Amino acid sequence: MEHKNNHIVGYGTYIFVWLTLVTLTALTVTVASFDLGGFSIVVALIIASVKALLVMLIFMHLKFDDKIFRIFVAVAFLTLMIFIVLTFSDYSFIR
Amino acid sequence: MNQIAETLASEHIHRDEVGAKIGMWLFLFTELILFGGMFLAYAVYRFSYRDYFALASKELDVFIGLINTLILLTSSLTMAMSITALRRGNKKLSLIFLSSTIIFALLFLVNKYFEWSAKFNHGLFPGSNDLLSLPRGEIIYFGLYYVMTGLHAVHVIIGMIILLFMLFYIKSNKVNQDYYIMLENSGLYWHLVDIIWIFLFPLFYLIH
Amino acid sequence: MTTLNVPINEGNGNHLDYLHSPKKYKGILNWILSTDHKKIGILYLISMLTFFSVGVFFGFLMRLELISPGKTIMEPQTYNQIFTLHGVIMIFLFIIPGLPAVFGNFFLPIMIGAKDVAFPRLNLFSWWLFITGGLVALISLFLPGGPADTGWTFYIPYSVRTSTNVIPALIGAFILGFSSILTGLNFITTIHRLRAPGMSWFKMPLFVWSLYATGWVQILATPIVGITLLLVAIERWFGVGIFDPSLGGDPILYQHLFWIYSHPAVYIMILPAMGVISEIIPVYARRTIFGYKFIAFSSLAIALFGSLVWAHHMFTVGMSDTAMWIFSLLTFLVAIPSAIKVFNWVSTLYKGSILLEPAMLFALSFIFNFTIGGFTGLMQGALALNIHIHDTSFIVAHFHYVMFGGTGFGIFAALHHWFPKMFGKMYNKKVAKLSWLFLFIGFQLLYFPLFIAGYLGMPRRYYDYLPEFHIWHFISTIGSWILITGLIIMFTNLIIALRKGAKAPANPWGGVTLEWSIQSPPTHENFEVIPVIENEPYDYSHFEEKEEIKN
Amino acid sequence: MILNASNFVKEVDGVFLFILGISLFLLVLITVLMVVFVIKFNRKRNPRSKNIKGNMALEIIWTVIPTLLVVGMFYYGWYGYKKMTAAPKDSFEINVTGRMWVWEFTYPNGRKTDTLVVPINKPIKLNLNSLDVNHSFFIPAFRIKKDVIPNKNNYLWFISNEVGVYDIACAEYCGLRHSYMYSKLYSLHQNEFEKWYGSVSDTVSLKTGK
Repeated sequence: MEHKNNHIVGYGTYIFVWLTLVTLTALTVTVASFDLGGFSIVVALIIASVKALLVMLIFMHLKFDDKIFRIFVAVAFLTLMIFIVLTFSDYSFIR
Repeated sequence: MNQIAETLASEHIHRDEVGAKIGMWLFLFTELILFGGMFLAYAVYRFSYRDYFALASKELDVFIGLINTLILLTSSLTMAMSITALRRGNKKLSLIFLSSTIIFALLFLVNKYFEWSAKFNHGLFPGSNDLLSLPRGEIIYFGLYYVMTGLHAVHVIIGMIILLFMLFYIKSNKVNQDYYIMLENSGLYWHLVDIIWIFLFPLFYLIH
Repeated sequence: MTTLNVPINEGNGNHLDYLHSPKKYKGILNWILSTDHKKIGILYLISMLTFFSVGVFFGFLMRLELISPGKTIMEPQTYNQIFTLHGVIMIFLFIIPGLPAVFGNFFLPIMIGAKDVAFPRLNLFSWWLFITGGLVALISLFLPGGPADTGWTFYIPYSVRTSTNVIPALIGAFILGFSSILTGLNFITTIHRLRAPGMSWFKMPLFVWSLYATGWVQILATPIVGITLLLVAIERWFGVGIFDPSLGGDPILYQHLFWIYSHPAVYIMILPAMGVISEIIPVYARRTIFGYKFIAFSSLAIALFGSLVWAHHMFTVGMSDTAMWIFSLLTFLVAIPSAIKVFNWVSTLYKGSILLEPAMLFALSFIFNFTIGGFTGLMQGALALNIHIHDTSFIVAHFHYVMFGGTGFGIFAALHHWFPKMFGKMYNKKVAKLSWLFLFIGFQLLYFPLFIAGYLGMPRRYYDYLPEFHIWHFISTIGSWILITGLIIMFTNLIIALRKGAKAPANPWGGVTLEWSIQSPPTHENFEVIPVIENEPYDYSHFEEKEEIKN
Repeated sequence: MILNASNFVKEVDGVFLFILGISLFLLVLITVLMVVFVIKFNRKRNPRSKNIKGNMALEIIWTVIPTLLVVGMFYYGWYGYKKMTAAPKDSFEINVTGRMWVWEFTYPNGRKTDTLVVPINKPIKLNLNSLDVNHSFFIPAFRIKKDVIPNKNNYLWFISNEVGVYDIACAEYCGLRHSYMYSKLYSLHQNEFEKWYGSVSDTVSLKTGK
């Protein structure tokens, strides 16, 4: 896992990502004004996850870094997901 | 590897940069899980108090939240560009980008201050009679709101302090084109603060 | 004493050891400002043992109170505060840092052929956090109202109602959590980046593997309890509604969040001890370990499964049936990697050439105690049975069999195994064995009766009890006296050795991992020349040839 | 100790003995092996060790057998527990309120007591409620326990099989007088119970138990 971080991300890429993020923000606010019932939280979380992923991959250079970093991040998020899912094995099925 | 170990032991030259980055990411995981615990609490309470959460969130101003989201996104942009500028050897541009990041952080906090003080003027602060007279689900909503956005604001402040240090380090050439890992790591921290806000915004401001 | 059997990596002649190497500061500053991983390890050792003696003292007082029904020496309030302090001190200040921060700090870099950990200054900072957290937690002893009386679990809503000083304990535990996280972070980075040339993942000693698994648990689980305790503190301070049921909060949610960390925490405590046992048995059996990869992977498996079983502390709170069976099943699955470890250790004795040195005695009794602790753990995993024994002294006994009989004995084993390397002095082995005998017998007498009392219906955290439980508590208290005698003999022996012990050779026990290839005590830099690793970690085939030549 | 005091005793003790049996066998096996190896392969007797790196067959055996054993234990425990959750519909319901540091029992006819009186051979369902902090309702002789938590409606049920007096304890730490939060359970014959239940005064003789 030697380091080959010679990749310098250009300003253009960053600005493009930023524009996408702003668009997604506008989207999530717009969607929130409709009543989608139980779906509104799902949509909001999906949009937020896409935004977070963009920030991590481009702004935080995960896309260009060594693979080990992507594995680490996956492990961390997976752990958090498991904590949440297992906790809800109690709450979702409670009488 | 051998060389890395030797340079590390002789303390003055540059450290192992990949190592530093691994360390930083591991630290970010603890921050992530720290907020994760609160998101878990949020999820459980939203599950049990769905309607109350929707009702209570009407008290928040979506516009302020939106402005703050845009401010943080833009600050992330300038942060990332500051690193690129430094690595391309443009110290001055890097300093400009970094300063604007800090100014955005400050704007975020000013905005937050006005938002919170408006709530306080409405009597909606922890332990107030107005708050305690609300239904239990709304008390919990505001409890989580204050704790989560408050702790996020603390992180913004810490981030600002770190970035101020970076400003001085770049000025004094301690952080430079060849040794930029400290700026990169500070950037990672700053982006994490942004990511947390990306989730806080819809979860508190955009509920129906 | 065994002759040296591994080439000594001493470079060209005698070098000053780390205790005497040139110093930047004088006196105590030379220690508390040092970034040398070995000195930090010793700092942790001293502070941890200090806290341990305080914890033992509180434990002694509790047992004395329980020697007979009714009031013996203290009021119920005092008793409640003492068992809380005993728990907080032993858990956060003794067992969690016990092996990783002391022996991990000292030996992890040496075992992988590095000169220090990845972030030496962060390492020192962790120790400072540890001391700060410990002092903050203990400061409540001197505040009006006295220390917390909530038990170390700080269950809501009692912890927001009681008038004692809960906040210092909460903040203390929060700080200690971060100390533990930073240690784990440091170790993982060290293991990823600083292994000597040739030290591939499967040539790492098993202690290093266990610390790697522990590190991940420290990083990914500790923040949860950090934030939870912080939230309780904020709730007490500002009256923010988070967990308090009178504000709409959910006490069960608190328990989930608390145990999401605090169950994996027991694996933070036991995994490094398992690593120590995996180091010790091959050395005194003088043969390679049985099933290296299985032991290594079982550490990761324990870390993984151990993080998914927290709600088995909550089988009586009224969870959904789905959660009940999921957590029960997962709990049973943790037993499998633990069983694999035990079987492999016992097999390592087979056809060995065994010498019962003190460290080996502690290691073998670890296996015995841990097996009892593990089996009684299975009993608690079974739902129907858990309902009966939950929150009784059965749990107290189980917990102490794993944590004291397991990790505690593991710490004593490590202490006796590595003492000559750390300080360059030999201790009196006969006295050490005597202390082991006292500790072993005292331990069984102290905790085994609590299993019986627990099954008969003796609830835990009781200041007073029904007369029918008298006999079990009486035996238990007698056991505590024998145990403490053993502790006094052991520590006196080691302290005498520090002052008057004979000089220890580089490799007194005939170990083949890297720490035995350098002088005792090690030099500041550990290795004059960074070693290149070719052999597997417990390769004794090489060793036999040498002996043959000599004979 | 009264064996078979409630309908759950046999199940719980059964699981206990099942796991205890397996555990004892394995504990003895491991301990004997350790002792034998230590004696037989002592350095004096066996100065040269043999390096055995592992044995795949053995590893598989001692992974698979424990897996089967623990899955068996899991099932046995789950099976016993299932019964504890399903209170029969015709249960006699009594409300239990826990507060620092007493239990209070409220009967369907409005009668309040500080000791629990129940008829034998009839399913009893206890609805548990706390007024302050967490408690835990524990009848050791019946092998049942359930936490009593504010804002949460927990219950437990049982059938008392034998006439007698049993202890009720609080098993969740609840403060100063936690260890004194004991009460009694009186199991009476159906007709004795009817007599008690129907009478207005609380002073009915409860000595019929034991």
